[in-house]
Amino acid sequence: MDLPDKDVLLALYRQMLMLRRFEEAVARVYREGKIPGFVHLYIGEEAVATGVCAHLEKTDYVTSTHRGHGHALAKGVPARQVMAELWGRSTGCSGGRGGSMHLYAPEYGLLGTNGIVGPSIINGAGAAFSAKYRGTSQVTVAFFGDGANNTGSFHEGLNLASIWKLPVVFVCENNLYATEMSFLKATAGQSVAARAAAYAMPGVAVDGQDVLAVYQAAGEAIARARAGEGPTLIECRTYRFVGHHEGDPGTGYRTQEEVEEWRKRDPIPLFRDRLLTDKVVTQDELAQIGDDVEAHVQDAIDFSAQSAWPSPQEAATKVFASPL
Amino acid sequence: MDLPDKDVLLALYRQMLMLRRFEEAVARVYREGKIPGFVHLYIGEEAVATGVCAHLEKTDYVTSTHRGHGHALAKGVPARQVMAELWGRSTGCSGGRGGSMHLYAPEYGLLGTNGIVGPSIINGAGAAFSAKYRGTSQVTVAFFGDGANNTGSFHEGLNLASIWKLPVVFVCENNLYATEMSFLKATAGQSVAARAAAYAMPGVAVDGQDVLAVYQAAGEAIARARAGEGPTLIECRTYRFVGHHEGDPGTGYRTQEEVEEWRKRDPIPLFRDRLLTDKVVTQDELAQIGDDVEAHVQDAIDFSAQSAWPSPQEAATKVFASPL
Amino acid sequence: MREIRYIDAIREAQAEEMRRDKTVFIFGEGIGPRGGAFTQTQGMWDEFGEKRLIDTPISELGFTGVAVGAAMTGLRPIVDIMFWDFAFEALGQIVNQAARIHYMSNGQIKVPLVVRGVIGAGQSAGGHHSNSPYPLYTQMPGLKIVIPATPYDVKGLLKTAIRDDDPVMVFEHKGLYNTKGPVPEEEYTIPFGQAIVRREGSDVTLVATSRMVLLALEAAETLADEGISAEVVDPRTLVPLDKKTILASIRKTNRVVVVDEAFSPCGVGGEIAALAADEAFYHLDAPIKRIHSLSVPTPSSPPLEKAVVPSLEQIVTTVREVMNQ
Amino acid sequence: MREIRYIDAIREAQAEEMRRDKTVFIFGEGIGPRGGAFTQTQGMWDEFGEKRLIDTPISELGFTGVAVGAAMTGLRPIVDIMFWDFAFEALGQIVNQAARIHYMSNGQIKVPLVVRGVIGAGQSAGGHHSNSPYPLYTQMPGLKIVIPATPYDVKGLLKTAIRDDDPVMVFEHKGLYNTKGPVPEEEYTIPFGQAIVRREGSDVTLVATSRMVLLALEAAETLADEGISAEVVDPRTLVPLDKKTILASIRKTNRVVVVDEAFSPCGVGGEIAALAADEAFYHLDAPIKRIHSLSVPTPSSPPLEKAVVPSLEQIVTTVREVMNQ
Ligand SMILES: Cc1ncc(C[n+]2csc(CCOP(=O)(O)OP(=O)(O)O)c2C)c(N)n1
Ligand SMILES: Cc1ncc(C[n+]2csc(CCOP(=O)(O)OP(=O)(O)O)c2C)c(N)n1
Ligand SMILES: [Mg+2]
Ligand SMILES: [Mg+2]
Repeated sequence: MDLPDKDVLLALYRQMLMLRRFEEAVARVYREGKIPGFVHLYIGEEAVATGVCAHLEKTDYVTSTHRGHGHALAKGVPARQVMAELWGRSTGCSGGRGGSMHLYAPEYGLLGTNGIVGPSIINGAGAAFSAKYRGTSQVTVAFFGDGANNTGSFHEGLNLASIWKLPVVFVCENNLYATEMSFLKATAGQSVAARAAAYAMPGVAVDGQDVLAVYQAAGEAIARARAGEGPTLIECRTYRFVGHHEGDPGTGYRTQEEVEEWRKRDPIPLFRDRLLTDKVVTQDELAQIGDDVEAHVQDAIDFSAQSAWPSPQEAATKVFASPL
Repeated sequence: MDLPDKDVLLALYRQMLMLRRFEEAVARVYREGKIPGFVHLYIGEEAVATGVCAHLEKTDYVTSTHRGHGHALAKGVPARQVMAELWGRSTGCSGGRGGSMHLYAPEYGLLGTNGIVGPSIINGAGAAFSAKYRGTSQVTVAFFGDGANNTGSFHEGLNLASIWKLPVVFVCENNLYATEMSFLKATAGQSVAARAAAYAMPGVAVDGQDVLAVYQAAGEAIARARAGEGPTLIECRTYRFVGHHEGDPGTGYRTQEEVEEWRKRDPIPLFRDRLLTDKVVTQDELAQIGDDVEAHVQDAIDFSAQSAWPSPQEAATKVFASPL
Repeated sequence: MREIRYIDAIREAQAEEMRRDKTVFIFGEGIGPRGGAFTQTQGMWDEFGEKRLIDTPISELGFTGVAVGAAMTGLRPIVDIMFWDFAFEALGQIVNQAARIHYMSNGQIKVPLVVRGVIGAGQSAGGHHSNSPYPLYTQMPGLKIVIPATPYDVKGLLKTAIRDDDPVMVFEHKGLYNTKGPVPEEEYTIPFGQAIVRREGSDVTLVATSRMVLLALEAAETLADEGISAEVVDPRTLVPLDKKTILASIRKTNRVVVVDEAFSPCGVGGEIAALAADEAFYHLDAPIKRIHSLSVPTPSSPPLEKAVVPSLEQIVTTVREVMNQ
Repeated sequence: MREIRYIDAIREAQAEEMRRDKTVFIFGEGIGPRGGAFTQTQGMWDEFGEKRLIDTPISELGFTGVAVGAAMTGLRPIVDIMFWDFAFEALGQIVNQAARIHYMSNGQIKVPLVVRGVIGAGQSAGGHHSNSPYPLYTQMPGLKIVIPATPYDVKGLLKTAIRDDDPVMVFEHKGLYNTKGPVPEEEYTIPFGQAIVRREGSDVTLVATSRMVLLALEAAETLADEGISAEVVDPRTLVPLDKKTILASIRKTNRVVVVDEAFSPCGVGGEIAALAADEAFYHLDAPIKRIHSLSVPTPSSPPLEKAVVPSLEQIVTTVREVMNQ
């Protein structure tokens, strides 16, 4: 394919770096005890959210998973709001009620990350149904892990999206493991993309470490969806460089060699090297982006640290939208 | 294929006729008010249960659906017990507690027909898991309708059966409608058999009106299962000649022509004609079978009519196997 | 006033609300041209067509989940689950998603979803088509629970449910579908959280739900002949629960019997008993009694099924017992 | 006696029963070589291997359904559902199949299935990992419900559950996993349906479950200093429920407060209150009080979560209130 314009390339780079630095900071403050509960980091998989969300408008929708910080950021939710939510603060995107696995920011089209594996698929199909019903051109991207591809939600969601020709793109982040369960052991047929045939929709397998490959495949699928041509299933083969959640060493079920092999395919240096080789950017420009991103992440941390806790008096409010 | 032996052919014929006459009798007594609740008749689809179950031992397992009288009979449950169950009598195979959609006869390997669409698939996989775990050579056949092929149970059941290489045969009775919902509208891809690819198992499409075709395909699949080679998905294209349940005229969503076309492919005359043409049987032999079957069905009716109702005093017994 | 059937009232409510608000639509099996398994959408196809009466595959998890996503983004889906027994296939979507999203999103997202369907024993439909699982839904914060006993109520409450911004679960007893009652031609709605005193009395309060309201009223007749004056209170919605009306009645009669078709443990009877034993404690003159179905999977055979569901006899006997204390 | 942790007791129970009976095996996510998300199968892999410790895909509906089919045909599966929140994905199998098959088959088929997993708030895990949905399971005829509060109990009850011929649901509070308590080296089991009086008292009965037992005991200490003698009764199994022990305590103390972490409507508090208000009515000296979590989807942020779950403070205050009546 033709290389996208420089501003697109730089935006992709910046976004990936932002996702990485954000999660590194989360790991750090998590160890310091600033973040309660569980966190599942996106480190290693940044090319996926970045390449996909680069095509989305603010009014488009994303549904996401337990590993959803990257999706939230890539969809445009301010880092302050995401970080503060992890900290359990009232300024978080869910007011501290959600926590890491329950980020909601409808203003930015984020309909929720999810503590249950599977629902992102069907609820995403639902948002797409809604857009079609209302006659808008909104597209929905439903992110899910390889672990979700063996759930009933996958089957029912993809079948309905296909028969109703919904404007949705199903993006499977196949990082080869669901916690410690190997994708190859869990999945008859050993391919997510190939399962698209069962639903008469295009199934595309993409190198999830190559942000441009993701960008291109997602661009086509999103354009199809927007044009009313129905859903697409994209399988991005990727890898989490860290444990399943903070606290899990990420070894035992994966060999050191496998981890090393994948780390060599870190999407960020891969892309940076390409940009430098192709002379799209200078080292200085990259350094500048790096500094910006660092500052941005630090700002989110500072903001969270200074934010108030939610008030216990409000614990029982907003259970219902129409009061009882 | 070579024609099976005469005794097999006659058994197939007798079995199909039995299923037909049984259901005709059910329809009759249902109209007379002898049977409470709903009944879903198997008329038109007899070749499927017959061709499949002809290969099963008494110790093999069957799980079935709301349309399960035929499966129960073909698996060897005495007609008296099936009929009496529909009548709600204490002599029924479920003691009257189940009714038409809940026939249980473990002694004959019938693990239950089911009022919920889907479970026959996973619970059938479970029985197969058990046989494999226990190291027996038992095979399980899980019957289900086309309507079930869009449920999560289908997806999760087939995936697990495949990765665990379970001795199970999934037999989809695709009668083109789930109540009034057309299979083609409901099912992305419009083929059940083709979905087998998503689970890396053989998928076989069979003419469900041709008992020999069913017999052959099922024979191969059951042999595979028994040999430890894993599951198979068989899709039998068939048709119910009657309404979804007694009381449904079966029209409105199906054209008169379509019904007529399919009735021309009634599995029983089709097979009878072939037997006669090939001179496997004489008219006299057929007539004899017909008389036997009629007598057998009448006996089941008489038995039911004379059977006692379950005692209301027993309504709260056997909720638990280990008493509270 | 004209009299119409319960099922007709359901149809009217749906049609009127769909006419009123273009974001209202229905998902369900057979609710399109066929008009629904119970005629609940009969005659609506010509007016609303396939855009708004959406015949689904058998995919309760899928279409409930799609409805949740649609409700989150500006639509007002009605999920016609047919038998509430089938909703167990989709419970994750109802409990973990629909019920929680408004709260977990800090009030940013609304989920104006209606799920409606059939409950109840009495027609030998067997263990998978006779369940009355509403007590479990009352346990799930974020859901509103509606259980109408009359044509008038089902119409007014269903309309309110459709206009409500929260997920509302509507439980309709199949034994009520053919019952008739007065329903005005004019538009009306019934607010949630208002119990109704179906019959006034002074000796004992019968709190009854759904089809049991009819039985309780019959029982009250019989008891009246014996000189026992029973008040019959129908909560109509379980969440919100109109504690005030219920407690006022109990404080007046000083005795209470709950009659509810669902199973007993952790059920509606327990909820009402706990309410009374806390907030009307000093008014109680007799033990609180609960009448529920026997805790057994509903059997199909008529004599068994009859033995399992609360009977007129049982209500009358229990009230007599309570009156003798 | 040696003291071990609650989670260790779970592991021991499973290992001992698997040793005893070759038909016992476990389905779950990560219960193989990894040893379980909570170390509940740690160290068992070498002994039992992949035949009996079966790591499943994320497929709760599927493997629960397979377990039901296996239980129907001679095996004794343990389903490790991890968090009980996930069981909503499989509820159709538990409620419509596992619970009903023995009855509907007229007693011909047994379903000796154990489902065990984690409940409870307190670790900021958010709305999808903090639920305590056991009250709904008590409503389903055919299920037995176990809710152990101590290492001793979880071991003895889990062993009984595995040997039981019916589907048994075991609810383990994550806040208890690291608590220690005496557990004999010798083999023992605990029969279902036997409540235990954890502390004797004469003024008020606290019926408490799961982690709330610890809180109730603490409250009883505090109250003792004020001269209030609280008896703490732990039902241990909700189905069957040991009404005798509970009623005996209430008849002795004449006052009752229920402390249970699940939500209130149609919950355990209601069940116990109804029991007392019926069968111990004439012994009651004060209104019955229920202490439950606030009816909200469990929030993640610590101050909110803390506000939602019953507190020591709340128990003490409520008991004082009841004593002043
Ligand atoms: C229905 C359900 N089952 C189990 C879990 C526990 N769980 C949380 S994340 C996870 C693994 C998910 O794997 P995958 O979908 O591949 O996503 P990844 O973590 O690899 O990004 C599991 C089993 C859950 N949250 N929901
Ligand atoms: C989970 C569930 N949803 C809906 C129903 C209601 N229902 C009973 S039979 C049926 C149609 C089944 O169609 P199919 O599986 O094709 O079997 P067929 O009746 O054609 O033999 C439906 C929708 C049900 N029993 N269970
Ligand atoms: Mg993964
Ligand atoms: Mg069909």
